[in-house]
Amino acid sequence: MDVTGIVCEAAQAVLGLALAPGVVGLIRRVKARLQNRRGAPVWQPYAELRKLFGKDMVVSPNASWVFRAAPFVVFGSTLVVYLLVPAFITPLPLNAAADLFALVYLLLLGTFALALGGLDPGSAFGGMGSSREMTIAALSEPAIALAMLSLALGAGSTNLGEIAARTIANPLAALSAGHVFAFAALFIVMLAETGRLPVDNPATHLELTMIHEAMTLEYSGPCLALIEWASWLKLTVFFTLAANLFLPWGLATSLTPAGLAIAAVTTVAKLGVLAVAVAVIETRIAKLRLFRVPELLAVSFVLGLLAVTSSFSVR
Amino acid sequence: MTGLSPTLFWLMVAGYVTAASGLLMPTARLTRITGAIGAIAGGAAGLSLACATLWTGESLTLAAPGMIQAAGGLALHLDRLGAIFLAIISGVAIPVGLYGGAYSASYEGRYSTRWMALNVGAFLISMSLVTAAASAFTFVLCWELMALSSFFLVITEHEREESVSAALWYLAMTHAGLLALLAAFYLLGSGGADGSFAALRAGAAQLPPGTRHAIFLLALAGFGSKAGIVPLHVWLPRAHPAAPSHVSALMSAVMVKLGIYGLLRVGLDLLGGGPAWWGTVVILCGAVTALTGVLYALVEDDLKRLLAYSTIENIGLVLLGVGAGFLFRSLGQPEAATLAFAAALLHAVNHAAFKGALFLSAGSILHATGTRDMNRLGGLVTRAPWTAAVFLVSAMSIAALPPLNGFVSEWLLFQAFLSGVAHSQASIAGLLTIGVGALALTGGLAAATFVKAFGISCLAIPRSPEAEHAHESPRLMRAGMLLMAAYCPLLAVFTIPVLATIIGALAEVPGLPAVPAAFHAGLTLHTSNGVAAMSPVAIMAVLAGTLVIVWMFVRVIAGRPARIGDTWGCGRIGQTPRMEYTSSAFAEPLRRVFSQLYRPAADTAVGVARPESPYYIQSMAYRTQLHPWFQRAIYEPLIAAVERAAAWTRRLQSGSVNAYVGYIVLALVVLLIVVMGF
Amino acid sequence: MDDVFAQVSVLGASGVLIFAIVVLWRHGVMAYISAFRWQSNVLAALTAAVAYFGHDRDLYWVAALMVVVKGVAIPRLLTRLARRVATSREAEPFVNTATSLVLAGLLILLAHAAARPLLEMSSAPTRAAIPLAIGLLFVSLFVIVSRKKAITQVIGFLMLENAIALLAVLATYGVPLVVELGVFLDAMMGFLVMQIFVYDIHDTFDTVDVDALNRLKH
Amino acid sequence: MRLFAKIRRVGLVTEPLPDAVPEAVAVVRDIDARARRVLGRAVGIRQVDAGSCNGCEIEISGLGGPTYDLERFGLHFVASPRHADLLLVTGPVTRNMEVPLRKTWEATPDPKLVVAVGDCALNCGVFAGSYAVAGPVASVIPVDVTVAGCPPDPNTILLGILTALGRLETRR
Repeated sequence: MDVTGIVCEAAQAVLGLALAPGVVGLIRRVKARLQNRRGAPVWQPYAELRKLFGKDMVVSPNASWVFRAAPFVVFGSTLVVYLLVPAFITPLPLNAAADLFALVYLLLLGTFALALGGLDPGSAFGGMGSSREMTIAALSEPAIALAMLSLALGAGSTNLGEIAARTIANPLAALSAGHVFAFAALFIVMLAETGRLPVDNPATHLELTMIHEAMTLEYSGPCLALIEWASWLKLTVFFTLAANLFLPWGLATSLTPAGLAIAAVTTVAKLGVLAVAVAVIETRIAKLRLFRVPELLAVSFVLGLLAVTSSFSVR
Repeated sequence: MTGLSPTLFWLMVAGYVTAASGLLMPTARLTRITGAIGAIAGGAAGLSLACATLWTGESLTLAAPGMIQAAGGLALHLDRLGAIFLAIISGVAIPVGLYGGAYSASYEGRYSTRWMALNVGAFLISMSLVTAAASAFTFVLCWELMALSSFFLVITEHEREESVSAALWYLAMTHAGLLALLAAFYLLGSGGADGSFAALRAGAAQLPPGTRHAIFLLALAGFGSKAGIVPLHVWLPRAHPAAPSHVSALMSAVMVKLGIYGLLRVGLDLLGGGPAWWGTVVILCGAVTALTGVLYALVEDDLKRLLAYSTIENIGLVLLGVGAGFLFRSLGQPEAATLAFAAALLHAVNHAAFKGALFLSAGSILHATGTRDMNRLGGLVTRAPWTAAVFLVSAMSIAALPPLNGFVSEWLLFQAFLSGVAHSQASIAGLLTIGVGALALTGGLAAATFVKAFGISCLAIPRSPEAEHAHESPRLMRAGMLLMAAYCPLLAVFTIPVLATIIGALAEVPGLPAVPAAFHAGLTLHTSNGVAAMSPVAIMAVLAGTLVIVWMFVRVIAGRPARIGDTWGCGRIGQTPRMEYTSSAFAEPLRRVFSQLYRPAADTAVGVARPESPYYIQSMAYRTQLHPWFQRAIYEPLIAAVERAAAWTRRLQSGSVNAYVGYIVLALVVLLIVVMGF
Repeated sequence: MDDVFAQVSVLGASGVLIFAIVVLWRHGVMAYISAFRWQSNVLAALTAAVAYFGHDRDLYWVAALMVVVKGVAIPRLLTRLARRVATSREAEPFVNTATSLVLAGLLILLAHAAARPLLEMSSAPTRAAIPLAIGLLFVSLFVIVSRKKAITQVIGFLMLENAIALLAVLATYGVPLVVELGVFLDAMMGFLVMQIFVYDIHDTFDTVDVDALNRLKH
Repeated sequence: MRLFAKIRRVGLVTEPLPDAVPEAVAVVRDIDARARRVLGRAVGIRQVDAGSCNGCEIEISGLGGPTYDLERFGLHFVASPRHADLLLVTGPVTRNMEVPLRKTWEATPDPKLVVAVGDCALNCGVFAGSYAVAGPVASVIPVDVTVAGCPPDPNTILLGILTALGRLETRR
C-alpha cells in the first residue's frame, strides 16, 4: 500500500471518528424534538467524550488485564472495520485486504472482547449483559450472512469495492428485489447489533432491561469513553454500509477535489437521513421483550432468504 | 533426497516405540521421560516425513508381504493426501509429548502410568500408520489397533464408573463402525480385486452403481462413527473427557480427523466420487452435526465435555466442506470442488491446532483445581496466567475471530458455498443457502460458547475453594501448551503456503484441478463466479497498528492512574462469588430460545423456614438437565431392544450341566446330519 | 424495458409475499387485517404495473376492483367481525413464531425448486416472479394450518386467493375480466359464508378457537 | 401516523427557566460558560434515595420530562455511579442506606459533586431523631450544595445542580 493509500485510510479514520458522535447527537436531538423537548445540542456527545477522557478511572479489584484490554480491542476492531467501509472513496486501498465476511467477524471480535470485559469484574449485571449480547449476536449471524450472500451474488464478489462499483455501474440493480430485501434484513440486524430500539433501549437506566449498557456499567473514565465512542462508530459503520453498499452514488472513484467534496457531502447527507429515520422509528415503536427478539431476527433471516432466492430466480 | 523418507519413517516408528517402551522402565520418572522424548522425536520425524512427501512429491512405499501372509501381507504407501493427515498427527504429537511428560505425573501412584505410556505409543504409531496404509487389511489392522489403544486410554481411570461407562459406549460405537467398514471393504473387493488400494481403485470403476452407493453409505457410517457425525457421536462427549487430558487432545484434535481421512480416501480416492446426492447427504449430515454440536456445547457445564461437543461442531463444518466438494465435483464444477475440499482440509488442520491447545489448557485447569465443572471455576486469569492466556488465544481462534487461523478456514468455507450458490440450479442453490445459514449460525453460537467457556472459567471471582487456591502448572506443561497455542497465529500468518500445499495434494486426486488462486498479497481467490480477496496478514498488521495508535492516544490525553474500588452492586455490602453469573445462567437465554430442541427438565426446590409461612424462604435450589434428542429418539429404544433380545436368549442358560451337555450333543447331531447331507 | 419490467414484477411479488410473512410474525388480529389490506393494495399496484408494461387495458379494471373489494370492503368487514367476536390476539399458535418464520423461509425455497417446470414453460418477463407467487401459496396455506383462531384462518384463505390472483397476473398477464370477476365473487361468497360460520362458532362455543370444534364429536 | 400528527400539534413544551428567579438565569448564563470548561458541559447524574419519602423523587422525575428538560443543559441521569459526575441525594440517611451511600460515593470517579435535595437531606426534616436515621447527608459524605424545600420544585433543583457545577471550578 503506497503513501496516498495510507493517507486516504488515515483521513477516513479521522473523519469517521469525527462524524460518529455527531450522528448519535443528531438522533438524540431529533428524538428530543419528537418528544416535544428542546433537547441537548447536536455536539453533546463530543462534550461527553471530552469529559470522560478527563476523568479518573475506578477499577474493581476482581478485574484482570482482560478488563483493561477489552475497550482497546473493541475500539480498535471497530475502527479497522470502518477503514474497510467505502465511506467517501471506492475502492479503498484496503479493499483487497478484507471483505464483507472479514468485516462481520471483525465486528464479532469487538463483541467478544466487550462480553469478556463485562464478565471480568464478576458483577451480576455484567454477566447478564454479556449473555444477552452474545445471544443476540449469535442469532443475527445467519441473517447477516444471507444478506451478504445476496449482495455477493449480484456483484460476483464479497469485496465491498466491487459491490459498490457494480451498483454504480448498473443503477437498475438498486431496484432489484434482492437488493431491497438485503437492505431490509441488514437494517433489522443493524438495529439489533447497535443496541437500538426495539431490541435494546439506549436510554434505559434499569439494569434488568439492559443489554449493551449492562456490560459497560463497571467502566469509567477513558475506558468508558473508548467503549462509547466505539459503539457510536459501529452505528456509523452500519449506516455507511447501508448507505454506500445499496445507494453508492456520490462516492468518489478517483482522487479529484471535486469528487471528494461531492462524496463528503453526499455521505454526510445519507448519514443524516438514516439518523432521522432511526429517530422516527424509535419514537414510533416500543422495546420488544428479550424473548421476542429472536422472532425479529427470524424475520430478518427470512428477508435475507428472500433476497438470495430472488437473486437466483432472476437467473 | 530420495531414500531419505524411509529413514524418516523408521525414525518415526522408533520414536513412538521408545515412547511405548516406557512400559519397561524401572521408575515412573523414567517412564515419563522416555514417553516424552519418544513422542517428541517420533513427532518430529513424522512431521519431516510428511513435509518431504508434500513438498518433494516423492511418496514412501513399503511392503512386507511376508507378514501375515494369509491376508496378503502389510503394504504401506504414503501419498500427499495421507501426508496432510500425518502432518496433523505429528504436529500435535510434539506438544502433547512435551505436556504429557509432566501431566502424567499426576496419575502416578493412583493408576499405572507404564500401561498409559504403552498405549500412548501404540495410539500414536497406529494413527500414523493408518494414514500410510495401502491395503484394506493394513488399514483395518491399524484402525483397530488405534481403536483399542485409545479404548485403554479412555478407561485409564478404571475406578470411576463414569469413565468405565464412557469406555463401554466407545467400544460399542467404534466396533459398530468397524463392522460397517469391513462390509464396505468387502463390497469394494467384491470386484475380484485383492486388498491393495491400487487394485480396489481400479476395480471400483467396474462396480455396479448400487454397490458403489452401498459402499459410500457404509463408509460414511463407519468413518462417521469415528469422526462423531450426529447421531453416531454419542460416545464422543463421554469418552474424550474421560481420557487423560493430553490423550483427550490427541483424540479430539487428531483421531476424529482420521474419520474424515477415511471418508476422503474411500469416497474420493477409491470410489472416485459419485452422484450429486452423495454430496447432498454429506452436507446435510454436516449441517446437523455442526448445529447439534455447538448447541449442546453451549449449554454444557463440564469444561472438557464442552470442548468435546465443540469438536463435533467442527467436524460438522469440515463435513460441510467435504460434502460441498463431492457435490460440486459431481456437478462438473471442479474449481469450486477443489476450493471446498481445500477449505475442509484447512479447517481440519486449524482445528487440530486450537482444539489441541484448548484441551491442554483444560487439562492444566483440571490439574490446578481438580474440577471440570465451570460453575466451580473462575479467577484463573490471575492465578494461572499462562494457562488462561493459552485458553484465550485458542478460544478466539476457534470462535473464528480474525486475525487467527480459525477465521481463515471459515472464510474459505463461505467462499466455497458462495461459488456453489452462484452456479447451481435453484434446488441445489437452495440447499447451499441453507448450508450458509447453518455455517453462520454455528459461527455465532461458537462465539457465544467460548465467551462462556473462557469468561466463566478464567475471569472474575473464584467460585469455589479449589479455584481459589489454583496454581500455575509446571514448566514442561506450560511449554507444551504454549507451543500448541503458537500454532494458531502461525497457521494464520502462513495460511498461503499451507493452503497451496493442500491444494497441491488435492491436485493428485483425479478430476480436481489446482484452483487458480493468486496467493501474492493475500488470499485472492479467482473463483469462477468472480474475485474474492482477503489477507489475514494485512488484517493482523492493520489491527495491531490501530491498537498501538489508540493505546498511545489514550496514554497521551488521559494519563491518570486508576483507583481501586469495589465492583458496583447497587451499594450492597461485600461481594461473593454467589452473586456472579454462572455457566448455566450465561447459556439460559439461548437455552430458552432453542427450548423446543433441548426440552430442558428443570425443577426448583424452595425451603421455607416455617411451613405455615411460605414467604420466609431459607433456601432455593434450581436444578436443570437436558435430554438430548438423539438419546431420546435413537439410543434408548435401541438399548431397550438389545436388552429384550438378551433377556430372551438368557432362557438358554438354564444353569444345569445336563442342559449344556444336551446342547453339545444336539449340535453334534445337527452337524453330522449336515455333513451326511452333502 | 423488459428487464425493468422483470425487476418491478419480482419486487412487487416479493412485496406481496412479505405481508404474508408479517402475518406470521405479528400477534394481533388487527395487525393481520391491516397486513391483508396492504397486501391487496400492493397486489393491485403490481397488477396496474403489469397492465402498463404489458399493455393490457382490462388489467387496470382488475386492479381498481382489487383496491375496492380487497383493499377496502373486505378489511372493513373483517374489522367488524373481529370487533363483534372480540378476539384481539391470536392465542398461542400450534407452531411458535420463530419456528414458523423459518419454516416459511424453507417453504419459499421449496417453491423455487417446485416452480422450475413453470419457468421453463413461460417466457414472459414476469416469469422470474412466479416462484414467489407459489411461495405465497404455500405460506398462506401454512397460515391456515398453523393458526387457531377462525378469523386468522379466514385471512389465510383470503391470502390464498391473493396468491392465485398474483399467479394469474404473473403467468398470463391476468385471465379475462369476466373470469376475474367470477373469482372475486367466489372470494366474496366464500368470505361471507366463513363470516357466518365464525359468528356461529362464536355463538356456540363463546370462542373462535377452532380447537373447540372437536367438542362437536360428543 | 396519528402519533406524529399529535406531536406536531403539541409542539415544543419545554419552558425556559422562570424569570421569577432572575439570579437563576444569571447563574445559568455564566455556569454554562464555566461548566463547559470543567466538565465539558456534560454531566452524568446518579440519583441516590437515601431513605426519602419519594416526594423529592417525584419532583426529580419531573426534571427529565419535556417541561423542565434538563438534557438541554447537557445533564442526564446515568445507570451507574461509575458513569456519574454528580450524586443527587434525597432523604434522611437511614441506617440501612448509610453504607450504600458511602459506597456509591466511593464508586464515583473524581472529579465529582454531591447535591443534597430536600429538607430531609439537609437536616433530616420530620424524621430527625428517629432511631432508624443515621443523620443528614452531610454527616456521611461531603456535600457541595443543598437544595431546601419539602419538596423543592424542579426549577430549584435544577438551579442547585447548576450552582454546584459553578462550585466545582472554585473548589479545584
